[in-house]
Amino acid sequence: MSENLVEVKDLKMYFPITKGVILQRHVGDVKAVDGVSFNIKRGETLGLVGESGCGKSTTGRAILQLYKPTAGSVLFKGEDLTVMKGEDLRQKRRQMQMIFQDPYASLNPRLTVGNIVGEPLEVHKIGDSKERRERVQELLKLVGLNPYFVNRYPHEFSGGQRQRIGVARALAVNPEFIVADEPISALDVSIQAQIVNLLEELQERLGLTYLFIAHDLSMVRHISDRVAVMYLGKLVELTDHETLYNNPLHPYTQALLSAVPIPDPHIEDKRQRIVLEGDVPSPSNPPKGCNFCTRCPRVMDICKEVEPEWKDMGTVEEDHWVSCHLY
Amino acid sequence: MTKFIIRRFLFSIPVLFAITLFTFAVVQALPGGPFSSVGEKSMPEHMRLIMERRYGLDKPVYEQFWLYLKRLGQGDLGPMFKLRSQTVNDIVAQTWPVSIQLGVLSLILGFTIGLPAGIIAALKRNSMIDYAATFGAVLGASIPNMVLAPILILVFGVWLKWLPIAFWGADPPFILGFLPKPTPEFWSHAVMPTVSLGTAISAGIARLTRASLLEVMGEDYIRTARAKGLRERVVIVRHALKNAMIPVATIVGPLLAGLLTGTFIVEQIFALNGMGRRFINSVSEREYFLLTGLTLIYALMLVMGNLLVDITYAWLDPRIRYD
Amino acid sequence: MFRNKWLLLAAILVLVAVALTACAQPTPEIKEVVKEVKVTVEVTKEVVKEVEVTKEVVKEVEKIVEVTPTPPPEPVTLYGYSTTDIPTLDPQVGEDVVSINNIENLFVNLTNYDLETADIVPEAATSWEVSDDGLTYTFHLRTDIPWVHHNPVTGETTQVMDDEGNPRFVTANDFVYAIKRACDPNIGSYYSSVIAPQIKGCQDVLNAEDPENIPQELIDAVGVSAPDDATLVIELEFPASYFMSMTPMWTLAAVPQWAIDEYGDNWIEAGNIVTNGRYVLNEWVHGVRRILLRNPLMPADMQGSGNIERIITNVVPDVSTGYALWLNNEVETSGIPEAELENHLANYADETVQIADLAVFYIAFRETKPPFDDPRVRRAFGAAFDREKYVNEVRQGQGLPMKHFAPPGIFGAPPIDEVGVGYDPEYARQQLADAGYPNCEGFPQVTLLGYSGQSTLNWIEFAQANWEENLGCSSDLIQVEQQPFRELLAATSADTPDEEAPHMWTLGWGPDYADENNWVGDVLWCGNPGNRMKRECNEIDDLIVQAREETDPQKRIEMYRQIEDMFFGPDGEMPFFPIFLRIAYVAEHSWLDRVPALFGGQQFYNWSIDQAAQLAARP
Amino acid sequence: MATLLEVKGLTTQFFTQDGVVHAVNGISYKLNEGETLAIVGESGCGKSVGVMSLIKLIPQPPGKIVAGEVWFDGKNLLEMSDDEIRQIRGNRIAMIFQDPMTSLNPVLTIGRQITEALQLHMGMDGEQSRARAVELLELVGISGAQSRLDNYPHQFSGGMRQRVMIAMGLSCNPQLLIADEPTTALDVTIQAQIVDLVKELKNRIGMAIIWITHDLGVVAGLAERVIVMYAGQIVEEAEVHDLYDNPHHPYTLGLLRSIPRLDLGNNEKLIPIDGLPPDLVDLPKGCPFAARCEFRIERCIAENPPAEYVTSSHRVACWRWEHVIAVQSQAGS
Repeated sequence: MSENLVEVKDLKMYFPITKGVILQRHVGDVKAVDGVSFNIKRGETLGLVGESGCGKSTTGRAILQLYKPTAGSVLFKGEDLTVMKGEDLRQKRRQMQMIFQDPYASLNPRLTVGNIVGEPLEVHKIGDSKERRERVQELLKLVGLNPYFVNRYPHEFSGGQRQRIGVARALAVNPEFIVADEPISALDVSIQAQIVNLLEELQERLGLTYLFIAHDLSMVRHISDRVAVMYLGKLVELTDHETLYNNPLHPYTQALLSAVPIPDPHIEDKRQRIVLEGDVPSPSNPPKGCNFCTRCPRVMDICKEVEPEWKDMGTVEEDHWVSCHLY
Repeated sequence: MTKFIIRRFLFSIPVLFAITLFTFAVVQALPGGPFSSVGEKSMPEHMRLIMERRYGLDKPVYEQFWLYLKRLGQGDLGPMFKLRSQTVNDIVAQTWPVSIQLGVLSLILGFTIGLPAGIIAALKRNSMIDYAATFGAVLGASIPNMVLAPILILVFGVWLKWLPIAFWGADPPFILGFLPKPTPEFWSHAVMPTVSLGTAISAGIARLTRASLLEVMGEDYIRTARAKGLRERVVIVRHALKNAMIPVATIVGPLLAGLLTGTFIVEQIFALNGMGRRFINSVSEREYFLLTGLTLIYALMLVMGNLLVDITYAWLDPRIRYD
Repeated sequence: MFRNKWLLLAAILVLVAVALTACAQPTPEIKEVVKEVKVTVEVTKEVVKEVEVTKEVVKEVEKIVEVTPTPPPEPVTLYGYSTTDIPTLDPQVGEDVVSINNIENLFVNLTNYDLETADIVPEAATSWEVSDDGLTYTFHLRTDIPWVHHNPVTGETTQVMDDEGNPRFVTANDFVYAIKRACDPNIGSYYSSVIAPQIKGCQDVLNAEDPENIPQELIDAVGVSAPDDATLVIELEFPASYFMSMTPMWTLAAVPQWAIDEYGDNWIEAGNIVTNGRYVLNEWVHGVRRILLRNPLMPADMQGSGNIERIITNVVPDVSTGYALWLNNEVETSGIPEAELENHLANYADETVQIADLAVFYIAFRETKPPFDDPRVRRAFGAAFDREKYVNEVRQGQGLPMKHFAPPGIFGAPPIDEVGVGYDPEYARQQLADAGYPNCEGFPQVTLLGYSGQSTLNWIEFAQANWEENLGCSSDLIQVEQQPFRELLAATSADTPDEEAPHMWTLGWGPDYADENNWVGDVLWCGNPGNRMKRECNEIDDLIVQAREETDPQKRIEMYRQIEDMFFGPDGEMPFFPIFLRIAYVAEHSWLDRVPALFGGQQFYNWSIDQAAQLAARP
Repeated sequence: MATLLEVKGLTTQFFTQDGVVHAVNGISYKLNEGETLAIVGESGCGKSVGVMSLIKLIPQPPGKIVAGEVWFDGKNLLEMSDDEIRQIRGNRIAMIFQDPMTSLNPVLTIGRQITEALQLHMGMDGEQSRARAVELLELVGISGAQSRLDNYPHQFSGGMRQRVMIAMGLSCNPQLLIADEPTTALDVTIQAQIVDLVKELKNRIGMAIIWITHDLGVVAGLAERVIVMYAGQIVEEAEVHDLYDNPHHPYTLGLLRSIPRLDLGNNEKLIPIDGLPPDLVDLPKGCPFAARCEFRIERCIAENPPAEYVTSSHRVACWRWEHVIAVQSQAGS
């Protein structure tokens, strides 16, 4: 088994809710991430999947210390990022980059592609201006863009090309770890595959480690080595991508898998769906016991009282973590 | 909502306090005091000191401010230095109603012209009507009232002799302390000042209404409404207008602030005994208490105006809840 | 305490005065007033003569009779405007033109200015004597001027009665009270400081250490007394030969002590106020308008030569608006906005008058601040300014070029053009060269502070151009700043250290009374507390002191000519250089017949209006 | 089955500052009563504009329907006056949209928004329409319908809002429901709920549906017939099984190969379609897909292939469709 690059232990990210006429009383929290633990091994892709508002993006940002986590630790190469400050943290950040969802909104329209991709180099004071320029052109080539585009502006590019620019920017400082936050959701179907393939190629060539956040289970399963399923701020299941599909344990995972349509009418005609009732509860007021108890088709009395443990049901070779009273 | 209003009110207290303190400190920091000179001549030192002592101006500013606050707590805005038979309270009671009457009339004018003009321009987009309305709005917004007012006076007062050149057609005492008697004299005197002040407002509102309505007309829910087979008139009145009014409501706050500065000039030109004119004089006359008192009242009016905007906003937009 | 004591004294004296009234035989001037009134409509005019025992009064009644329904006869009304409200109607408090204009018509003064001759003529005082040492002035007062109260609601004007039901007339004690009141520092009027140095003991009261507890001895020592109701004696501190020039001042006007005691600061409000002048206060809407009505109880010979029965004055802060009102015939006179001047002169030449307000403007130097510590530099700058050209080209003729300080009309002022260097570029260049700056070489950067406004900027730019052309001092050397008036006064005050004060500044002086002492004595004398130029005392100052005590008028004139020459002549000190006497074009409708006052407020009671012409023109 | 709708040569263009955008370029198709037709394509392919043109919902200007006929119930909708088409809209042809948040008016209660169509088309009074609105909300699975009528859209979750939209769409028992990407903005579990709901309602009410989507997965389980659009044209049309089993057009094939399948444990690389769709302002002369097509021949660049029926129910617009089939059978074997 390879070493862990990132170890997340009991990570919590609460956003306070305040109330009061003059003095703001702290009356509760939006528990966006509520005690999440997992490891990411060097060179693997960990998929993090869940529905909107489940806290998957917040988890990604909290790992990169873009938010200061409420509790828990994030070990990067064995060092706890949550206790680091200033220059130390800046140095670590160089090794961790992020790719964002919306290639339209995440690129400053007034900067040229060269400025955008070169910005991290400037921030971290890497190289002189000539070296930077060469590096930018190299990066553009790497992500499949014409290096002569350095002086163009984002609006001159299509969505897929813009996401390539976003990838090039993330790669500028030679990171080891990349959090890709829904990098393909905003793209057209035929373009999604281009970006996914690019990410896979880059991983092979540069030995990158990915945390791939998405709501599209089929794409996550395709790209990830292991997949973590998140529901209402908590992980419900974590295992390798084969096991997850073939032997999902958690009722939510099962429902999620069954809800994903399969582009084959023969299969779809015969498929039995587990259709979940109702909506996800509010993260400011999660249910007592298991978070999923309000919608679970196999709910038991204990689920409404006791929070299930996060336990490993796997074999020696393969982890299979689940959080459910059924097991 | 009630809670929100209370909170806004309570929050405005420190703001008002800060404004008072700031004004108080700044005017006192200006060179030359209220008794340092008479016209173009200097007041002898000894007499200046006596007068300053009489009004407590010899004390350190923080102590003066404390005394001022104490008096303020009793509803006393302080004395006048030059108009000794008057107090700041007297001046405010005389001038506040005039400014309010002028301001409210201008706002009403601004909305009654601006809203329909903006709506028609938006609906007849790129037509002659739209161009005319847009041109009018640009013109109205770009002519400062210090230019417009003399033009009005010249044309309607001197040349055509349709309207009185100056003055406000109502004197104190006012009905309920602020309402004018609606005599023909009042209305004829009110026309030109109101137009001077209201033109820019109506131009602003027309432009914003047009832009806002055009944007709303492109929204998905307008498409939904059309997809239901609703008549265009219903689509506009029921679905578009209320949404389009939301951004319009938000500019009423800044509009009020603009209105206040506008009254400075319009009151000056039309010889209206309003707060704006007194405000300007109080700076050059170094009437510290009048200046601070008027600033406080302006600030209070702005706070109230913004509160009104917030209430309107909440009424227009159910998504906004203040609690 | 100050007032109470005097209240008692005044009450006693009023009793005496009432008793004496019967015996008093003032010699009234009998003046026939027959005015021709030109009316285009049918007019019948009746003139009724009323004859009383001691005086003959001509009363003129006009009746306009029209064939069709008779409108109620409108009182002859003077419509006017002022750019500010009246701050006060209290004679001792009044400091500004607008207040003084009203006070002049609501109260009588000790004496009056004759506007035509600039002489001091009788008003409350019918005659006066000066003691040989020049220290005691005795005024003989008339005793038939009633104190009146006007009821704004009923429109009635009645004579005020005292506690015993006797009608009140103005007495010498009312003047005693008023003058002592003028010495009270708590009144806080600038004009207290103008009159105090001359009146014996007055300055001591004014300078009292503790203004809230002025020792009674000090008050008693003020040299004003009333031996009887009709006699007022004023003793002077020194033989101030110009004192008579001060007697028409409003500051010395009698005021009703009992009303002041009753109402305090509010005694001047309509309904409260008690007056003794030609008009009464009918309405005063603060910040909006005031209305004066003829006082029907005024002795006939004091009514004045005018026919105006009502004066309506609105507050119009903006001169452009006021001018529009004038164009509309809604006011009788108006200033002319600068932008309209050319147009106005072209269209209304016959309805334009020129009025000099005797204000002289100058550019001053701080004498302690190099390079202006050298009088040659000051002379150079002064002589390089082309006053004639400035007045004609920049001010469109609204001014009279000045080479010396005091303008014509002031007692002791040298004739125009006889004293002072004025504009002389050759002389200016020479002076600057002598000072070590030939062609301005090596001249340091200096500052010039002007008051805010375009006209001052024009003025300064003209000066810069002159200095560049005539002295070779590039305008870059003159750093110009403009500030509001109060800031300018503060920046140039004698207390302001040299480093912070500008080298030069623009200022003007308008007289308080018509004597040279108010010019060179009150502005330039080194003993002034407000010595902005920071002059050091020298022989000129000795001469100033000498001149103010010289009783021979002819000698005084000689001395002032010498003083002006020592300041502004070829070898003059030149603490500032005078530039022009302000003359303003004023729009004035032809139906108004008036002589504008230079001192002491406008005498509306001497103004007349051709009402028919006025009403025909009014909208 | 009777034909409900027939579209002939529909061409819609937008006249913008950048030039004429050829959004829909002469598309023709039929829809039978009670049938579910899916129109699939990527963003900008003209699928939304195509259906909105049917009931003249595109903003005019800048849009303009420049050619075509839309026969519905014996009448050409495109020749109808504004008043006449309003009688059809929301009544016999209803439409639901992609984003349920922006498609509902935020400042009106949902009761108001549902009842207005009922009052307009069904002549109901306030009370009747409210009662019917409650029925409709219950029909789409919103509990406590009575009290929720007075709620505003923001008080509903995304899935619930789309149910409200559907309730509004169904309010006048339409013969045709046009659903423009109704599940795209929703989570998968909610998407499954909505798809199930629509299927169930269709069985109950029997209306025809045109379902527009870019998601080939949703189509597979929902539609009877599928039209694939590219650059404003129909490139392929077939019965749903036929299309997935035997795609004739390289674009259809490319779409299917570029998406990962959850059920297949393939760790193979996805096969993306290289390049970008053409600029609709400046369409190429030949086949619009030619630039990205691996089967491209010279004719493709010179000449745009018409959509022709190769079987009775399968048509394709490709010069090389036979070659496409051949390559697939080789790969499959």
